[in-house]
Amino acid sequence: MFTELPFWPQEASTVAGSVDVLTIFLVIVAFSFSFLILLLILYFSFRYRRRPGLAATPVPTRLSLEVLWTAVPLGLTAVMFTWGSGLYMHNQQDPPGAMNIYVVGKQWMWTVEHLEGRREIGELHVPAGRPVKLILASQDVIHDLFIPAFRIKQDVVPGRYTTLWFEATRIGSYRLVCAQYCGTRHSGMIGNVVVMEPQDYQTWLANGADDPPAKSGERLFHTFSCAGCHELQASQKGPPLIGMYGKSVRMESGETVAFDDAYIRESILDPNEKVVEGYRPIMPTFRNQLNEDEIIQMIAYIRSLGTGDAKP
Amino acid sequence: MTHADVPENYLTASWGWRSWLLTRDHKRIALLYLISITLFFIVGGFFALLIRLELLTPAGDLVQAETYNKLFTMHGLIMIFFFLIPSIPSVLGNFLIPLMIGARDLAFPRLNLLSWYIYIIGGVFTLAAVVTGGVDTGWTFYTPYSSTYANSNVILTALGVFITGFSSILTGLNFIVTIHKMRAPGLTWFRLPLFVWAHYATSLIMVLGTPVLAISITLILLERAFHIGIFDPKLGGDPLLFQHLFWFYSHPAVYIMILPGMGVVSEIVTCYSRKKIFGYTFVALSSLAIAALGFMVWGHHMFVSGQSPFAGMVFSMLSFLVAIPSGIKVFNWTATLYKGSISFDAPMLYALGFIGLFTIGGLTGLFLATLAVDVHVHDTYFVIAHFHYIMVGGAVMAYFGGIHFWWPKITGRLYPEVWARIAALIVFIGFNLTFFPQFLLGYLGMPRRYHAYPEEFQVWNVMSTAGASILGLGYLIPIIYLLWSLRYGRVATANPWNAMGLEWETPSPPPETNFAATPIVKEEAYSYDIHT
Amino acid sequence: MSNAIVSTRTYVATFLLLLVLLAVTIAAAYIPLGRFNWVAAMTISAAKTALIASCFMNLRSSHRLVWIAACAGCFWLALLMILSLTDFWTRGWLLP
Amino acid sequence: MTSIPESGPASVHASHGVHDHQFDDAAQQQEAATLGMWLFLATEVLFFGGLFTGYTVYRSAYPNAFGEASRHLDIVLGTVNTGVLLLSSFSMAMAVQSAQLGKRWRLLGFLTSTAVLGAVFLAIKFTEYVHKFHEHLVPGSQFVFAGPESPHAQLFFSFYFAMTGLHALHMIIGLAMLVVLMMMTLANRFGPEYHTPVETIGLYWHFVDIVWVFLFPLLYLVSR
Repeated sequence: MFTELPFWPQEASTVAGSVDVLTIFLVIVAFSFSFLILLLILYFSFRYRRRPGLAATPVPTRLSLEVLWTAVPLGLTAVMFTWGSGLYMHNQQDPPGAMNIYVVGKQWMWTVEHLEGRREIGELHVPAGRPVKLILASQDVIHDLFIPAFRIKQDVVPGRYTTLWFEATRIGSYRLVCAQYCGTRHSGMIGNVVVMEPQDYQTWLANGADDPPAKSGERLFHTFSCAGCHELQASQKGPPLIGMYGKSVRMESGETVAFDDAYIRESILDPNEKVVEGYRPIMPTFRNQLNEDEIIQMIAYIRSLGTGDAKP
Repeated sequence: MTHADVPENYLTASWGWRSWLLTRDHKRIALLYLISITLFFIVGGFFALLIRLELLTPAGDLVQAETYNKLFTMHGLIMIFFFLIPSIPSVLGNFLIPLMIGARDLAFPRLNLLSWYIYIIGGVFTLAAVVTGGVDTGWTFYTPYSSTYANSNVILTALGVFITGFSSILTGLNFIVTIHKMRAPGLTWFRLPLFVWAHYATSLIMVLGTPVLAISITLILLERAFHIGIFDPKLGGDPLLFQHLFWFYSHPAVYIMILPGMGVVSEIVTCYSRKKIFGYTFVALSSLAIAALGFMVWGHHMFVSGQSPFAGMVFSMLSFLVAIPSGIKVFNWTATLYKGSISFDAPMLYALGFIGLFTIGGLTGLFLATLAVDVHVHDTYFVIAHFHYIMVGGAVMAYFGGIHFWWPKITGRLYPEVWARIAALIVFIGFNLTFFPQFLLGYLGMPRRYHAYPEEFQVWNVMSTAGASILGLGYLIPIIYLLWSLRYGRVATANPWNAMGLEWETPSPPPETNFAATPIVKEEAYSYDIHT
Repeated sequence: MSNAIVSTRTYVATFLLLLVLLAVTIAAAYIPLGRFNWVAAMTISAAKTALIASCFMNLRSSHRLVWIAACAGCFWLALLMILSLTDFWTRGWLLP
Repeated sequence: MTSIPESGPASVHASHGVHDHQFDDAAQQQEAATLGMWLFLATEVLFFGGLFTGYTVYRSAYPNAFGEASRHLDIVLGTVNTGVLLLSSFSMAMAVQSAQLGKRWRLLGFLTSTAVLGAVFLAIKFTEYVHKFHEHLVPGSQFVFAGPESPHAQLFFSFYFAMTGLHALHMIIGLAMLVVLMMMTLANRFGPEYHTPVETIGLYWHFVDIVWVFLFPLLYLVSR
């Protein structure tokens, strides 16, 4: 019965090991202080238990002791802070050239859009040994993508994109859960991350049934007549979109903004927030007409029109 | 006993329900609070047992998902706003602060009664919400779920919590003015009992924190009524604004719950080891440090919520600073035991239990303040275990210790010592069995607020549920024998534990105006060395 | 010690000064100072508040403790604002 | 213990003002009341502070939308209102002074003028609200805002109505308390030794004026 008592989660990503080492350090500190206090209490309780012939003798407050148990905790917490935030900064920084996958959380399921075309519900197939950057969007309330085996978690906030990256190291299937309460079937919003050998991943990707998001994005581009103003060559009404993805563009207000997913999404929903220099704020809003999946397909289409110099 | 020779005290000063419901005596108001918060404690505890029963099995088979979400929401709401926040301040604080500082009553007795009525009105609103279908947003009311998507009694519950907040403000305001303006002659700040220091720091938080909770709830009500987009991203709002406003109050609120407990423990540890507290000024000032720093750390609830990494670093650093004063207190309590003459009455068992469990609770808080680790353990059962170690292992244990320690002063009767020690041990064992496995569940990755969970977590959940039933039993025993002691307990003298403190220099139960003559204080607090 | 009695002349002087400050803040609003518009408006309002608090509310002759209570509210509000804005205004800083 | 004419737990409010039983003397009671009101004002600072924080966050997020929307507010009425409120604060201060000097009718006069000015403020505020209603600027379903950023402008007006509405509510409570003070003055309850309620409610009134002192520039003068 005790053989498979779970004490420690699997380690299946590059950062898992470093987080576990820090956690073990914290456990050691916590355990030793708790044990110290427990030992002192037990010893004093036994040694100075009330019995005839033993009177309490006054003990003056010693400043040196007070300084000691202020300085030592300060020192330890300083170590914890620097180690913890340093590791956090490293773990949050997605390496360049990470493979982008779009994940949309909506009340009580995860839909995954691979740029190369596969669309999944509640499943996330990824190649081992390659950094993967998840771009997270929420259709309704705040969700949270949590993969315990990878030691990563990120809230999915409606109204903006948040990102999460990992590099899987071990083949296998690991649990993926929603960790921010999001309604009735919050506990049903569970899925699996399937880590595969890179070749198996390619073959799995190839025989996908549905067409890639870029193609459905192109269909949306025409059904919503975006081509009228943004048709592929330069036109006076809307700024051109070919080869723009990833570039930084000057705005009418003078600030330069990166032409990335967040900017495309904002310009679809609040078009006049940041207008490209030389153009007038005449674009209508498409809020409530495109859901998060369709916006992602539109972004995939714009990406497929060639990227500017900087990779996103 | 005939009416004639009934002793003259605050309980027998006047009779009839009007004398209770319209009383301005801080001691009677304390008893009114004692009865009402005990009822809420039982209701909240009942919900806790239902949650633990549901979690016996991985599948959600005891109640539906909807009901389970309502159960944990209402358990959180009732336990926090209607038991933990008022418990020690409104019962022990109301009763003892005027006695401890040699005053006849609090500065504003009418406001004190008004605070109890506001608490009851808020309680009625919340119980109405519970009875007519409950609320399923979690006690944190996160938007946009609570403001747009939830369709349970959010408005009714939010109103209940909004109203009860003012009861907390009035209590805090009353304490601050009383402690400043109405101390007995000779009672300087550094001769005050640490119980009073702790309540002074708690009152600062109640007064300065609660209004921000009130405004964040008002904004939810506006958002639900008019859909004006303050928290709705579709209309330009930012859900994180709600989280900032909510946690600006709700983190200091956890210090409202624990600081009074620390005050109680300081009183008990000194009395039962017959010694002055070790490092009086450090323990007193660390209460103020916790109250002040407590307002600067709320961002550690939002490390993975989309908050900027820069803010994460700032809040992480400040969160480590707030842990230092708590450490100072624990070390000073432990040092107080050194060279004492320690007896292990029930209050002392609760106090020693508090020191041990609060230490574990505080140290696991460091895991959550460490950015890289919080990414993994946030919103898992690790967090649940952490705050239950502080709330149940700390605040509730101190509350029970305080109730036992001052029971003779409040009721004039002694509780049965043997039963009290048994109950204390049962509570200690049941508590650890319930919540220690949850640390493991948390690190394994079991998310909180889950109606059904993957199979591999079942072992620890079964152990936790077993512990919960023992804990539930452990809490029932004191309620039974304390009620029993009202009638059959031995009559208490003015100072049964011959403890130090002005409250022990007046008969138990005290007369209506507390002291025949306003006492003059000539010596420091806890001068056990002078009077053996 | 009930608060000292303030002469009518002081009250009238304070009132007129407040009206002057009102005019100043409106005038300042029409001068395009860009970002500093906001700072100017807030400092003038703070000056008016200090005037009302010290003179009309008799803070000057009140117990030192009342001074602390008056400043506590503002200090805690500053805490709420500054620490909240460390999140909202630094979203793009350390990481994209 | 100093001997005080004990008259049971209830306080005796004879005209020369004996203090409540839990206080040692009248000065202590008056100091406690002042400190108590200032602490209550600290809670009000933080209560309004939540709204100010939200306003600051959204104003820095959508500067031009808020600037555009604030130009729809009537600056003349706003300025007049500020002047009215400053005047009411002046008259309240005079009322406190007359209470200290024990001049009963002068106290009644200044309390009345304060209440009247407060009512004038609310009347002006109400006309502004009616204007907004006709211009379809009240947030909600029928909110219409020309210009590019209608949702963010609606956010401005949500905060406009939330802040000024909460302020108006506090004004109404203040007016009610002024009426009570007037009745107590008529019943000759105040004298040079005992006028704590006048001072305490005076503090509250000045605080409500201070809130408007900050509201006016933030809402009306955003970017003229």
